[in-house]
Parts: sequence; structure tokens; C-alpha cells
Amino acid sequence: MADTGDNVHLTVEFSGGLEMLFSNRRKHSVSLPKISPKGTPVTIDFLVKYLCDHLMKDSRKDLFIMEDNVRPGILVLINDSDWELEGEADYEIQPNDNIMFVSTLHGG
Amino acid sequence: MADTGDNVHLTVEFSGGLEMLFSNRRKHSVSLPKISPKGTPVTIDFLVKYLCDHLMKDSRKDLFIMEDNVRPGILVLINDSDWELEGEADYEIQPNDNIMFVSTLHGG
Amino acid sequence: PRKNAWPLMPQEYKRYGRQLILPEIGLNGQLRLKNTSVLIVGVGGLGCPAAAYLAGAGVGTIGLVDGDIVEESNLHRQTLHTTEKVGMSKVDSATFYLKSLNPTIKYVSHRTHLNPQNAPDIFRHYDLVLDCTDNPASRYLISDLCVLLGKTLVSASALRMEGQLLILNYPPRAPGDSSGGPCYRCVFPKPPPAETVVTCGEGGVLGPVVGVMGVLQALEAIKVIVDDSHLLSSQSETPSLLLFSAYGTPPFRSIRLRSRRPRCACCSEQPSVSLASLSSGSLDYQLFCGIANPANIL
Amino acid sequence: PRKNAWPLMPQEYKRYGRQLILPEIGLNGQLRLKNTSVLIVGVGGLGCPAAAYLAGAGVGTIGLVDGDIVEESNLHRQTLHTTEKVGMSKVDSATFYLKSLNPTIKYVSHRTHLNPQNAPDIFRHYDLVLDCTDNPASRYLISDLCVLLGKTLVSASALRMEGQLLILNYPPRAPGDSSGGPCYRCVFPKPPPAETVVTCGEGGVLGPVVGVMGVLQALEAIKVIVDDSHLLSSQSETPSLLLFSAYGTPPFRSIRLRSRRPRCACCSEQPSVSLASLSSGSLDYQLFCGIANPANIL
Ligand SMILES: [Zn+2]
Ligand SMILES: [Zn+2]
Repeated sequence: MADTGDNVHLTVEFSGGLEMLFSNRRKHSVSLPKISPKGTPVTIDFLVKYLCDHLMKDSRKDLFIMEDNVRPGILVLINDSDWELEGEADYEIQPNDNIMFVSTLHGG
Repeated sequence: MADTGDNVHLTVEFSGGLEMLFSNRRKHSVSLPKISPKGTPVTIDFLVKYLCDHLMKDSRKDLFIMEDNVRPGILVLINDSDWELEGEADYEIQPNDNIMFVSTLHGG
Repeated sequence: PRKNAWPLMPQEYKRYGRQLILPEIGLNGQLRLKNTSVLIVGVGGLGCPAAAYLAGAGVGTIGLVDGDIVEESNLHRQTLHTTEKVGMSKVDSATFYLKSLNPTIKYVSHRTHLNPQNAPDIFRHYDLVLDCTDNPASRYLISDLCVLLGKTLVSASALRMEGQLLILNYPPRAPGDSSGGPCYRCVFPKPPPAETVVTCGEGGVLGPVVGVMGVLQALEAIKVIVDDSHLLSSQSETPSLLLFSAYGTPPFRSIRLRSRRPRCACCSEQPSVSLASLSSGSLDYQLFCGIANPANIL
Repeated sequence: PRKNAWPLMPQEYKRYGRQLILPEIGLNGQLRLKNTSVLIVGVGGLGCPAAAYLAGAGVGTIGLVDGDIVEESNLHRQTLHTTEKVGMSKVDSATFYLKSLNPTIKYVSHRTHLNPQNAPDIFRHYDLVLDCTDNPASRYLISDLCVLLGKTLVSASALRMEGQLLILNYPPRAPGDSSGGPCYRCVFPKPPPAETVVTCGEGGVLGPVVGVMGVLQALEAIKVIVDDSHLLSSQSETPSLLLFSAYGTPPFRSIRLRSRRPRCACCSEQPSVSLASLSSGSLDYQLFCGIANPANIL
């Protein structure tokens, strides 16, 4: 998907049960403003709050964020890499990025 | 990998046993002229002959081509799609394409 | 594959509880599993794990076809057979194990090598087929029969450190109906030259490599059985092939496949393959696949 | 893991012939398998297939840890246990099966729930560990021990229609050596809130989904065991996590993971976790994971 105007388009995916918090859909197309209200490029940090406010219909926000961060036990993957390899919450979203949130499983 | 001058770079992969014909390596970086000697853009057809002439050290060419075509039992995949979805042998190679040759397996 | 459904017995709620609570299965899915019959052709490295997980899941009827006996060299990968079963028919050995795992379902034994004459009468009684065989001739025969009899086919293969999996004739439609899924001939119209075909005996195979493919066959079979229309439509849009390579990076790759081939010898409007040509013997799969020394093909 | 190697017996050439001819295994690899001891913690949906394929492949010593007994609701996915084994210890049930599959190797039974006090003495005797358990507290305990005792860990998990697999502490290096592979705490420094942890009992799981993950654990274990330096170096460059989702498109995804965390509580230069803190009881894994009602953790 190409960029239109002042928006940046990306794919957001949820797995490991997190999809249940997001209308039971694993894959979402998301369009963000290129520049945050603060005047800076949008980051993962911005995306997480945006998803919480706009995409998440479930009221149990604490199953996704804790103290303004993604809660422990959720891996954030930027284009199939652990976000810790990419700058974590400060990573600036690029057009067509694939951002995946994976809740770790413990069953066996 | 970006294009340099008049060459087009691509990744060629072999699996299902075909890698044994190509120095036992599954993944190869290949650089082709952008335009074939005939003056037309390079196609898969050209690539197959090129691989046979330049990359294949094994003398048993008939395990890879038969009557100038990829032999039956080999799937040709263009960027993870069956080449029949992309124009088969006439498909024009694009920069950074991933072309994979897979010999079908029959064991069980 | 959807016969009369009657509710489960109390014991079945206990046995299948952990999958009954899955939204993708539920009571409806469990009843579908119970009322479905699956034919597993080949009880080797693929067929063993496939049969174990289908029996575990409660597929109502499981048919097993194999003419071979258990050999010691099978045991590293064919983990339903045990050391004391060496020399026994593979079908009998597997049935012994499966009955002890799940005695509540039905098992049908076909202790025979498959051929064009005996195969139609075996296939007719099943809703879904798993190709767990090990040679091209049987793969073409099984695919042809599945098209002619309207059954979906879950086909897998493995050799050395690699495996391949594809679902054929899904959805299962009449020959000539382009909305049906492709068959084995659509993907491989010509058989490979016989000298390029390597068996597990010649090339070797690692147990968990063929094991993964067999377990995935069971999974795909369950998905087909519990499928309802919306899942079916989304899946049938893009037939796909799963490639697995133990040392690959990444190890798994999903390939988009073509749809039905307009001039396919089996599933097109003017097929050359028919039940009549099978039973008359005019279709010689071993000759087609260039087998010089036609022994038992399964 | 490389003790004295002596050649194989004639019977072993027969049993393992199909994997002996693989260049990735060969006689050297088979001898390494024979001289390696693997501990499988948890004999459930993951541990059953993992144990079956490791026994099939000829791993010399297989240890099984589990304090549970076989229940009917296990059988749809824990396919080593059979209906007549309901009520028996899972370790005994699995050992009974494994001995019949491959009587030529050694099995060690640990019929117990793992805890910080008994675990070090169990782990010490093994070269490689498979985490086939089902809760965060045991996953942290097992990873900590593998780092402290210098063992590579193949860890998998499954729930509903999904599975995850990762190889930890590979290569196994001393705490503080940044060339060692990451541990579970490097990837998950903080445990998930207890209320977000869903068990297979609560969430359900499909048999072949957990089965695939268990078979893949056996495969990764074999790869680690037969590894020689050049393979090891290429793999250890990028630690990875394999994600599986039965209905995902694609179903498998490989994720690049971080390397060791410089301030990891276990594998860094200044760890807070030590064998002394484990045995003294000062590390409470259940409290760490926020378990309100600390029952048996395995
Ligand atoms: Zn066809
Ligand atoms: Zn660590």
C-alpha cells in the first residue's frame, strides 16, 4: 500500500491470543499521521497508544499495556525482528512496516 | 542489493536435492546482464540457461534441464509464487527477485 | 462428509474437552470429526503421526492402506511401530497402537498395495484422503481417484532434511469446474524422469523431518473437516504449498500455487483420465512414471 | 556432550540406516547422538512427540521429568499415553512406550515436580534440556538452571491453535560471555502478569498443533547434538523464534531475536541468580510469576 498525503500505512498483526482484544482479527491495516501532535515522526510508542485508543474495542486495556508500555509477556516485532534490535519504543514507523504483537504462550 | 550499471542482481535458491548440483549450496547471489544478447530484457528462460552454463558444476545437466526447459518434477518459484502465475519462462527478471527451483519430493 | 449428527457421550466430553473449548472446533466441529471417515494411504513416516493425531482428535473412522511389513530400519521415524512388531503388517501394527490410544473410534484395515483396480472400491467409502506414500506412481493414482470420486486430498512428502505439503482438490468439485482446487496433475502435469526420483531408502530421511510433515497432514485434515464456508472460501482463494527444510533460513516457506489447469488430464472439462480407464487397465501409472521394473507401487 | 566414541553395533546400522546415510548425520553424528543425554521436562503434549523422535533417533540417554498422572483429557494430544494408562504416572507410561520403540537406549525416570531444590541435581547429569512444561514459573527455573550449568535449552510452548519455539543458551557460554546465546530472561526479563497466563486446560489446544512443536523440539535437539563448529557459528549469529499459527497466512514465521542482554539477571556479568540462591530458597519462582496459590509448579 502506498502513502497517501500525510498518512503512513502499515500492517499490524496480533497473535498468541492478543487478537481476541482486537475484534478477533489477526491482521489489521492501519493508517497513522506521519507526524505526531508533538511534531515528531510517529514511533512504536505512538502506535501502541493509538491502537489502545482507536483499534481496541475490549475494555481490558491492562491486558495490552501496563504503565504506558506494552505489558510484560508481549513481544513486539518490527518486520519479523524483535523490536529491541530496532530501537524499541522509539523506532520511527516506516511506510508498509509490519508490526506484530505476540503474546508468549506457556502451555505444553 | 541494488543494481549496479547494466546488471540485475537476484537471489537464486535450490532445494529438494537440486542444491547438490550447484556446489551443495542452497542460496546463490547471481548477477545477470539487464539485456540479453538478443536485445530483450532477461527472462527466466535466459536465467535457466545461464545457471546451467555458469553456476552448475555438475555434469549431469539433464537432472536440471530437459529439451531446453526445466525438467518435469521441478517447481520454479518467483518470489514465493509458482511461476505459472507470473508468465512462466517469459517472466522478465526484476531487481532483487528471489527465484527458487524446488525438486519435488516423493518419500514418506 | 456431514452425516446425521448426534450428541457426544459423556466420556467424549472428557476425552476431547481441551479441543472442544476451541472456538474453531466446538461441539459442531467435534461432531463433524466423529462423522467423518479418513483414508490414510501409507503407514510409514508420514502415516504414523498423521494416524495418531487423527485418532486422538476423534475422527470417527480411520482406514489404513499398506501392503508392507514393519522393518527395523523403519523404527527411527515410524514411531507407531515398535521393536516387537518387526515382521508384522504395518496396518496391523498401527491398528494395535491406535486402538490402545483411542478405542472409541472405528479402524478399517486394507492390507494391500494400492493399484488402479483395487483402489476405487477402497476410496469410495471415505470422505477425505491422506497421501502418505513414497513414490510418484501412487501419488498420481491417488490424486486421480480423489478428483474422480470428489474427495479432498492432503498430500505430503519428505526426503533427507526436507518436506513438502499441499492440499489438493479443495474444494472438491467436478472435473471442468474451475472453482475446484487444483489436483496433483495441475501442479505436476508430467512425472519426473524415473532416474531423478530418490526414495527414503536411497537418500535417507530424518525422523522428525518426516514426522513434522505427518503431524501437519493431520492438522490440515482436521481443518478441512471442521471447515465451514467462510474459512473454506478464504483458503481456497490461494492454493498453497508448504516447503520445509530443517537447515533452511527460514525453515518453512509458503508458496502460492496455480489454480486448476484448463487442460489438466484429470480435472479439466475434457479429461483423459476416468474411472473406466482406471478399471480397464488402460492407465499404467508405472509406465507413465517410467518405472523400468514395475514391482508393487505402494 | 562428547564422551568416548565407540563404533556402532551391527543392529544399530540396521536401525539407524536411513539417517546414517544423511551427510548431516553420518557415523559421527550417530555416535554423538548415542553419547548424549537429553532431559525432557514435562511429558505432555510437547514431551510425548519429542521423546518419541529422540528415542527413535538413538539418543543414548533420555531422562523424563513429570509429577503428573495420565488423564483421559490428555489423550487427544499426548499420544504416547494410552487409554489403559489413565491413572499411571506420565513418566512410567511414556517409558513403557519408549522402551518398546527403542529398547537399546537408556531411560531415566524422575517422577517428581521440579522445584529449585531438586532441579540442580537432576539437570547436572544431562547434556541438553527440552522445556516441555506448561507454566512461566517452570520456564524461568529451567532457563536459569541451563545457564548456571552450561546447557543448551530447546524451549517450546503451545496454546489453542498456536505454538512458539526457541533455542536458548546456544552456544552455552558462562554468564557474562556475550558470545553465548540469549536465555529466557534475556527475551522475557519480566514475567507476564499472572492474570494474562492461559493454560491449555483453560484455553484448550489442538493435538497436532502442540504435536508439531514437540516434533520440532526433537529436530532442533538433534541439530544441536550433531552440530559441528561451522553449523553452530552460522546458527548462533541470529538467535530466532519460530511462530506457528494453524490458521495464519503464512502459518510459520521466523523472528530474529536479540542476543544476550547486558544486564540480564541470569546470564550477564553480574547476575542476581546463582546456584546458591536457588538452593537457599531465596528465589521464589512462583512469587516472581505472581502465582497467588502456589501449588505444584510443574
Ligand atoms: Zn488437475
Ligand atoms: Zn539472559
